[in-house]
Amino acid sequence: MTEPLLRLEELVVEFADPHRRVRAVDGVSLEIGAGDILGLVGESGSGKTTLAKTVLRLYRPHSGRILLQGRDITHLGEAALRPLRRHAQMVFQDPLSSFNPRHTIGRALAIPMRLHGVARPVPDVLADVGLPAGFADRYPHQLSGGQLQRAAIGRALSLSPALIVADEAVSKLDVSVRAQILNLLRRVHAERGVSLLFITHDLHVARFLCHRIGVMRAGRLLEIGPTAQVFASPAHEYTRTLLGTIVT
Amino acid sequence: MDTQQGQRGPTRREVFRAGTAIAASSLLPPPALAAADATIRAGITGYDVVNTLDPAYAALIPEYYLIWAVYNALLKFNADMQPVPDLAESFKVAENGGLEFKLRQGVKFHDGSTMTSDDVKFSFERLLDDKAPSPNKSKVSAISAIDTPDPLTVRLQTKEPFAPLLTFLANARTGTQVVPRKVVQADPTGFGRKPCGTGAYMLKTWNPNQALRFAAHTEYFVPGLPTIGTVDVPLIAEETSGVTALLGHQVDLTSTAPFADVPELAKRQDIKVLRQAGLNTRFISLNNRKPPFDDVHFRRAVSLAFDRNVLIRVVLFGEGVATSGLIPPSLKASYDPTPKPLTIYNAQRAKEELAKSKYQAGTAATMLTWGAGWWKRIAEVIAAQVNQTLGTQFTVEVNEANTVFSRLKSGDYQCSVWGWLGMIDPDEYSYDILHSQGWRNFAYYSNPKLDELLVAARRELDAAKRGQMYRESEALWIQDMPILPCFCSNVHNLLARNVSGFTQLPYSNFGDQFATLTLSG
Amino acid sequence: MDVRALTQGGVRRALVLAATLIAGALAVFFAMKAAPGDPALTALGENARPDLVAAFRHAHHLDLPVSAQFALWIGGAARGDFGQSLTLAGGVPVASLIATRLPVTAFIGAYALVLAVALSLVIGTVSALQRGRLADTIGTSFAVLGVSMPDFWLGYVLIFFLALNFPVFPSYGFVSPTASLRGALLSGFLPALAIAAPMAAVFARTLRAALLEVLHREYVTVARSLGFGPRFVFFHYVMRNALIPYVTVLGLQVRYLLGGVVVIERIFGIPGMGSLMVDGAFGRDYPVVQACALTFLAIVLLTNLLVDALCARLDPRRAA
Amino acid sequence: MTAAGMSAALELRNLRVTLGTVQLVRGVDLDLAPGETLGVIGESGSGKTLTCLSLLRLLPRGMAAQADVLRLKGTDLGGLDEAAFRKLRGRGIAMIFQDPVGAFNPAKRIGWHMRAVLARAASDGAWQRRAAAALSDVGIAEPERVLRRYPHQLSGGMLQRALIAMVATLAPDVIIADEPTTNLDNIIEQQILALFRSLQQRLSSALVFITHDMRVAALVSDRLAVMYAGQIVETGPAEAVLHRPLHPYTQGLIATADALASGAAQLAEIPGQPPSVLDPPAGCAFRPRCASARAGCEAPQALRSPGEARQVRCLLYD
Amino acid sequence: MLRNRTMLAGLTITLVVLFGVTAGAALMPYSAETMDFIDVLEPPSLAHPLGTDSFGRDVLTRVLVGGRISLVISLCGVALAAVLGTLTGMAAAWRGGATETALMGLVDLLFAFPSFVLALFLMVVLGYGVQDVALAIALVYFPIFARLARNLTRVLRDEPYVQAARLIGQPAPMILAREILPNILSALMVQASIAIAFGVVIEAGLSFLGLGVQPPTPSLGVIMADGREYFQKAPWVLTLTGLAVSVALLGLNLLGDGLRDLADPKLRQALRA
Repeated sequence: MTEPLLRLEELVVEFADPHRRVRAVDGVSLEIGAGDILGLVGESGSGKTTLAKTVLRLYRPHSGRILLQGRDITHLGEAALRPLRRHAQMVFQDPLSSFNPRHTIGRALAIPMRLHGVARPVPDVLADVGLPAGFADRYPHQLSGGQLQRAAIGRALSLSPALIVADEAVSKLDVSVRAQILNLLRRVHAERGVSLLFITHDLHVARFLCHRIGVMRAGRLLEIGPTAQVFASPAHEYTRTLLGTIVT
Repeated sequence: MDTQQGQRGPTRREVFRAGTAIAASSLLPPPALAAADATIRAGITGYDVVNTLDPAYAALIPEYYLIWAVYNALLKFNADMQPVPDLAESFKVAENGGLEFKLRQGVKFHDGSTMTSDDVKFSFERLLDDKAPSPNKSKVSAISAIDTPDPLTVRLQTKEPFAPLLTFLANARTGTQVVPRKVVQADPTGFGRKPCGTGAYMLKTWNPNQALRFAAHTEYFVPGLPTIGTVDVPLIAEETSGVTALLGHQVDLTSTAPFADVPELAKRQDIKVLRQAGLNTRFISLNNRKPPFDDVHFRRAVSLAFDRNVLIRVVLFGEGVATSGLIPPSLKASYDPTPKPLTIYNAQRAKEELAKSKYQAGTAATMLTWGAGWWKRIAEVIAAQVNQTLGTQFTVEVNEANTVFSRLKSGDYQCSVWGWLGMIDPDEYSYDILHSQGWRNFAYYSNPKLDELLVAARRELDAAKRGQMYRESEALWIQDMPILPCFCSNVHNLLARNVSGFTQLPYSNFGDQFATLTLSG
Repeated sequence: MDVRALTQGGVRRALVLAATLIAGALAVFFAMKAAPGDPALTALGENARPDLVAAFRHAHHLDLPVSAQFALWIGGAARGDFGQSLTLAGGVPVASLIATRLPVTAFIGAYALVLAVALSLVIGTVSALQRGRLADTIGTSFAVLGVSMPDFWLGYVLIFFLALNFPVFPSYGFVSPTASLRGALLSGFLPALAIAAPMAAVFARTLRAALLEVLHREYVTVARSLGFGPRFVFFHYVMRNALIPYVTVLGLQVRYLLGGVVVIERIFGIPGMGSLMVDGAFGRDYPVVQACALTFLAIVLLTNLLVDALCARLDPRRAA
Repeated sequence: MTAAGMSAALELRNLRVTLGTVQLVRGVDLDLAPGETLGVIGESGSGKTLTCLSLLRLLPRGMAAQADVLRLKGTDLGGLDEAAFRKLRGRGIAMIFQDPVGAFNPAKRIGWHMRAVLARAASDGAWQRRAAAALSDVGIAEPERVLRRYPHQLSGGMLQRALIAMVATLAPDVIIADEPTTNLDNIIEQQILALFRSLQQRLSSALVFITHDMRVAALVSDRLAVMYAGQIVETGPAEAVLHRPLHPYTQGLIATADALASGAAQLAEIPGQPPSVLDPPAGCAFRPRCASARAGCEAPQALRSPGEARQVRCLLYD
Repeated sequence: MLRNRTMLAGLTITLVVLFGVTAGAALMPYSAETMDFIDVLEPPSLAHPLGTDSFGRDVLTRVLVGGRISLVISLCGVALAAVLGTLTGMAAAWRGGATETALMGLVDLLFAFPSFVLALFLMVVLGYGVQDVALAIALVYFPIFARLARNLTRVLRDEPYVQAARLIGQPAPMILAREILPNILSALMVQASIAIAFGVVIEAGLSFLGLGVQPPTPSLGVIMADGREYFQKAPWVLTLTGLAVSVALLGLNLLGDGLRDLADPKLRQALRA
C-alpha cells in the first residue's frame, strides 16, 4: 500500500499564553493523498489555520506525528526542514502582507527558485497564473488583491510542490475577483496534479473546490469525508447546523 | 596644596584660605540680635564629607573647619600668623627647644568637666601612640617627654631643638587640640562622632554628608562668647552652589568662594567678600629623573616660557600673586619678595636655555592634571604657552586625582600640576618638598647644600635668623628649577551683609571664628 | 481561578523582581570592583601610613577575595544591611544614609512627575484637540523644545534667571516636607521643574499622539453615531483609552526621570540619593555606590510594577 | 422614486463625497419608506460605507460631503448645526458597524455602554433592569452576567447583538447596517440576520443594509441598490434584481453566486480588477471589465428606468 | 502638511548644524584651542557672536568644534548600541524560548537602571575619556535598541511574507537580513535620530559633572562645565552654549518626529513600547 502524501496522527498543538495553555489543535488525524483536495471548514477559532501552519511546520506540535511523503517531519529542526520545504507550499489569506513590501514581485518570485535551483524565468511563472510579464518590476502595493494572490500562487507553484496549503485564500478578495482565483486554483490542480489543503469558512467555496471535506470545531476534527457525502448526509450535529446556514 | 585636595578630586577646592579683617574692621560693631536664639548658617563649600571630629584622626579639610570650633589648642594664631596663647595662659621657650605652658584656670569641656594638664598630656600621647596611629603623628614626633608637674602646667621636652613645634601646637591642622581623657577613654572609637572639647560650640546633630548643627557652649572660657546660639553648617559640594546659596539667602557665610566669581561678587552691595593672600603654593612638579625634565636647562627653559601673570589673570581671575619660590607671602618672616629672573616670562632667554639643553623644540611631554575646576585650567594654559614659546609638544592628561597622586608618589610621570595649602610653617614648604628625604619630594630632587641648610633651619629657634635661612634656601634651589613655582592664591569668605565678626586668617580658618560672629538686623 | 491566576502572576513577578535585583547586584558589585581608585587611600589620605591602610582594608573586608566580599555584601543586603560607608560618612551604616536620602529623592521625583503630568495633560490635550492650529503649533513646539534642553543646563538657567531674582524659590538646599510642606514645595519647585520639563515634553507628545490615534478608533465613531455628547465622548472614550499608552510611557520614562534627579540634586544641593551617589562615585565609596545603584534599580522595578498594575486597571484586556 | 413623498423615512439626492480633489462618492440618491429595507451591494472602494457615514456626518477628517437634498421624515437636515444634528444621531439615524469588537470602548463594561445609551432614551426604571431587558430582546441569554463583562471577554456575535440592542433602545427612524455580519461566522450570521428582520418588525425603522454578499442582501432586503465605483449602477425590488439583473456587473455577480451554489465545474467570472478609487475610468466605470462594452460607454452614463420601479446606469437600456 | 513642515524644519536645522560643525568650524577665523590671553571673557559681539571664554577663545568656534566632537561621540555610541542592540533583539525574537528569555533578561536589567545612573556608574568604572563616554552612551542605548528590534521582529515574524520566506527554505540569517531588517530599519533610524540627540545630552551631562570628556578636548559638556566656572562673570558662555545645544537637539528631535510620523503605523506602535 502506498503511503499518502501527508498523514497526521493524533496531532496536538498547544500555545502557552501568559496565563494558561491553549490547546488549538486537539488530536487531529487525517490523510491527504496525491492529487487530493481536502477542504477544512469550521468557524473562527476552530483551529484550522493552526493545523495548516503546523502541517508546514511553522509551528511545532505538542504531540502526535506529521508525515510528509512518508517522512516524519514532526520534530525536524529548521535546517533539516529546509530542503523539504519546496514540497509543501502555502498561500496566505492576506495577499498584500504575503509579500515583502520592499521586494519587487519579480524578486519575490526569483528568490525561492534560486534557493532551490529551479531555472525558470520569472515571466513564465507570471504567465502561469495569468499575469503580464511587466508585473515583475512592480512592488506589492502597486498590485490589487487579486493580482497579488495570483502572484502568491505562482510563487508557491514555482517550486513544483506536492502540496499547497491555502489558508482562506479568497476570503479577503473582492467578490468579483474571487471566482477568478477559485477557477485558477482548480485549473492549477487539474494541470499540475498538486494536492491542496484548502482552509475556508465558506461552505460554497469548499463544495466547489474540494474532493473531501473535514469539519473542525474547537481544535477537533468532527468529521471528514467526500464532499458530496458530507453535504448530503452530515454525520455530526454541528455539521448539520453549519450546513443549515447555506443559502441557496 | 592640601593632601586631601588631591584625592577628593575634581570638584574639590582648596580650603585653607585666610583673611584679615578687611571688611570687619571697617565696620562698627552692629547691634547684636537676641543672640542666644539666633541661628547662623555657615556653609562649608566645595566639600560635603565630614567623617570625624576627633582631632587626632581628622584628615579632611572640612573636618578641621569644624574641629576649630569644637576644640582649642594650647596656642592659636593672631592676625599676623604668630602663635599666641589660647588654652595656655602663657608659655616659655627654653634654650634646648623645650616648652613650658601655664594653662588657663577653670576651662570647661562640653561635658562640664574641667580641663587639666593631664588632658593635655593625654592629647599628645594619643597622637604619639603607635597602636592607633594618627596621621598627624609626624607633627609632634619631636616631643620626647611630657611632664605635668601640676594640673595647670605642661612641659614638653624635645631631643633636639625643633623650631616648627611651636606653630604645630596652635589650633591648626595638626591634631594638637586638647581632648578630655575620661570621655575619650570611655569610647575611643565613638569619640569622632560624639566630640567633646573646650571650644565655643558643641555638636548637636550630625546629618552625614548633608549638614551639622552646633549649639553655643555656655561655659566657654572667654566671657561673653559665643554670641550666636546655634550654628548650622550645611555641606555644599559645589562651590558655585555655595555662591547661589548665599545670594539666595540660604546661607549667611561660606568657607570659600570660586575665584571667577569673586571680582563680580566684590562689587555687590548685598554681600561682603573677605579676601587676602593665602597660605598655599602652586607649582608644576617635575620629575627630575625622567626626560625631558632631567635636564636643568630644559627645566629653566620651560620656567621662562610661560607668563605666571597670565595664570593669575585667566585661572585665578586676579585672585592671587605670581611666586618665585615655594614659601607663600603670608609667611612674612621667611618669604623672599625678590622676583627671581628664572621665573619671569622671557621668550628670548627661554629659547637660549632650550638651545643649551639636550632637548629641542618638538620635545613632547605629558602634563598630568585632574578633574573639573581650575586645576586643569592651569595645565591647559601652561602647556599652550610653553608650546607656543618653545615649539614643544606638551599635552595635558586628565586623570582621576587619586591616580595622579599615586603616579607622583611612584615617580610614574613627567610633570604634573601640583601644590599644597594650609601648611603653616616654612619647614613644611621647604624641607618636605625639596629636601632629599622630604616626604613630599616628588621631584626627586637632591641637593646636599640645600639639605644641610634646611636641617639647620629646623634647629634655629630664633625666628629672624630662621627666616633668613629659608630665604637663602629659596635662592639656592631656584637655580636648579626642580619644580616650577607658579602662584599663591587668595583665600575668600563670603558673608551676608548682616554678618560681622569674622577675622580671616591666611590658612583659611573657619570654625574658630564662629564664637565672635554677630548678626545685625 | 482569577484569584489563583492573580496570585500566581504576583508570585511570578516577585520572583522576576528578585532575580533582576540579584543580577543587578552582581553586575553592580563586580563592575565597581573593576573600577580604578583605592577607597582606603581616599578615606585616609594619600599619605596614609601602610599599616593604617592595611587596618582599614581589613576592617572593611577589602582584603578578602572579591567573591567572599560579594557573599558578605549580598548576605547583608538581603537583611537590609549594606555595610558601612567607607569614605563619604566613614563608619555610618549605608542603610541609614539611604534611609535619610531616599525620602528626599522620592519627594523630588514625585514632585517632578506631578509637574510633568500636569503640564503634559494640558499641553497634550490642547494640542490634540486643536490639531494643526496655533495652539497645537505652540504646544508641539514647547514639547520638542522641552526634550531638546539639557536638564542640568535648564537647572542653571532657572537658578540664575529665576531663583536669584525671585527669592521665593530658593536656589539652593531643601526643606523637608515633614518640617514644612510649603517650604518643601517651594524649595523643590525649581529642581522639580528642571527635571520635569523634558519629561513633560515627552509625555505631552505621547498624549497628543495617543489622543489622535484613539480619535480614529471605530468606537469613537460609534459613540458619536449614538449621539453621545462631545464632552462625554472625549473623556470617557478618547481620554480614557489614550491614558493607557500615556501611562505606559510614563512608566518607561521613570528611568530618565531618576537620571535627571542625579544631576539636578547636585546642582541644587538637594540631599537625596542622586547627590549621595555622585559623591560616592567621586569618593570611591563602594558600599554607598553599590547600595545607591541597587536602590535606584529597585525604585525603577517597583515603579514598573506599579505602572503595570495601573495599566491593568486602565486596560481590562491587560488584567490577568 | 417609489418611496418618495412626504412620508419617506429618508430622502437623499446627489450625494458627493470628496477627499481633496478625488471624488469618492459621485452622486448617490437614496429613498427609503418607513419600515422598508434597502440592500446596498458593493465591493471595497465602491463608496457604500462613505455614503452611510456622510448620512451621519461622521466622515473621517479631511473628507467633505455635499448633497442637494437630505431629508429625514420630511425634515430637512441640510441646515442643522452640529449640536442639533448630534441630537439626531442614534434616535433619527443610527448605524451598526462591521467590526463589533472595535465598536465598543475597550475600557468599559457592557453595562456601562448600555447605561450611557439608556441615558439618551427617555424612559424610566432602574437602568440595570432595562439594560438586561434590552439585551434579552436581542437574544442574549443571562443578560445580567453579560452586563458585567468587558468587550474583550465576549464573542463578536455577542457584541454585535449588544450593539444592536443599544441602537434598538434608541428606536431610530433609520438604521444603517454596514456589513454587520461580514466578520461573523456563518451560524452567527444567520442568527443576526434573523435578528434584524424581527427587530425591524418591532421598531418599524427603515433599514439600509450594506453588504458585499448577494445572498445575504437577498435575505433581508425589500429593494436592492448595487454600487460600483462611487455610483449606484442598479436599483430595483430585491426579487427582480436577483432574478433579472440588468447591469452587466450585477449579472456577473449573480452568475458567480449561482454557479457556486449549484456546484458547477467552472465559475462564471468577471474579468479584471475593481477600479482604483483614486482614478476611476472615465465614463462607465465598469467598461474595462464589461463584455458588452460598446461605443458610447466612454461617456458618463445616466440612470435609466427600463421597467417598473427599476433603474440601471447602462447604455444597453436606452 | 504640518508633519511635512516639522520634518522640513528639523531637516533644515540638522543640515545647518551639520554644516556648522563641519565646514563652519573650518571657516571660522579662530582656533578652538589656541588661547588669546588678551580678549578674555569678552561679551558677545560681531567679532565673537557668542563671546570669548576665560582663555580668550572664541566660544562660537569652540561650540562648532565641540559640537562635532559631541556629535561624533554620540553617533559612535548610538551606532554601537544600534548594531549590538538590533542583533541582540532580532536574535532573541527569532529564537524565542530560553534564548529570548536570557537575552532580554540582560537587556531588561540594563534597561531598569536610570539612564544617567547607568552612565555615571559606567564612567566611574571605565574612567574618563572620549571612548569611555561613547561606550557609556552605547550601553545606555543598547537596551532600547534591543527591545525595539525585538518587538518589531516579533511583529514581523508572524507576517505572512516572513512565514513565506521560511516556507521557501530561506535560512534564518537570510530571512533576518533580507526580509525583516529592511522593514524595521526605518523604525530603528527614527530611534537612532532621537538617541543621537539624547546621547549628546548624556555626553554633556557627564562632562559637565567632570566625569566625561576631559579638556582640552572641547566637547559641548566641557565648554558648558567651563562656563559654569565663571558664570557670574560671563554668563553667556554657559547660557549661549546651552542654547546652541538646544537648537541642535531641536533639529534632531524634529527630524526624528517627522521620520516617526512617516513610519508605518504598526511600527509606530512598537516604537512607543
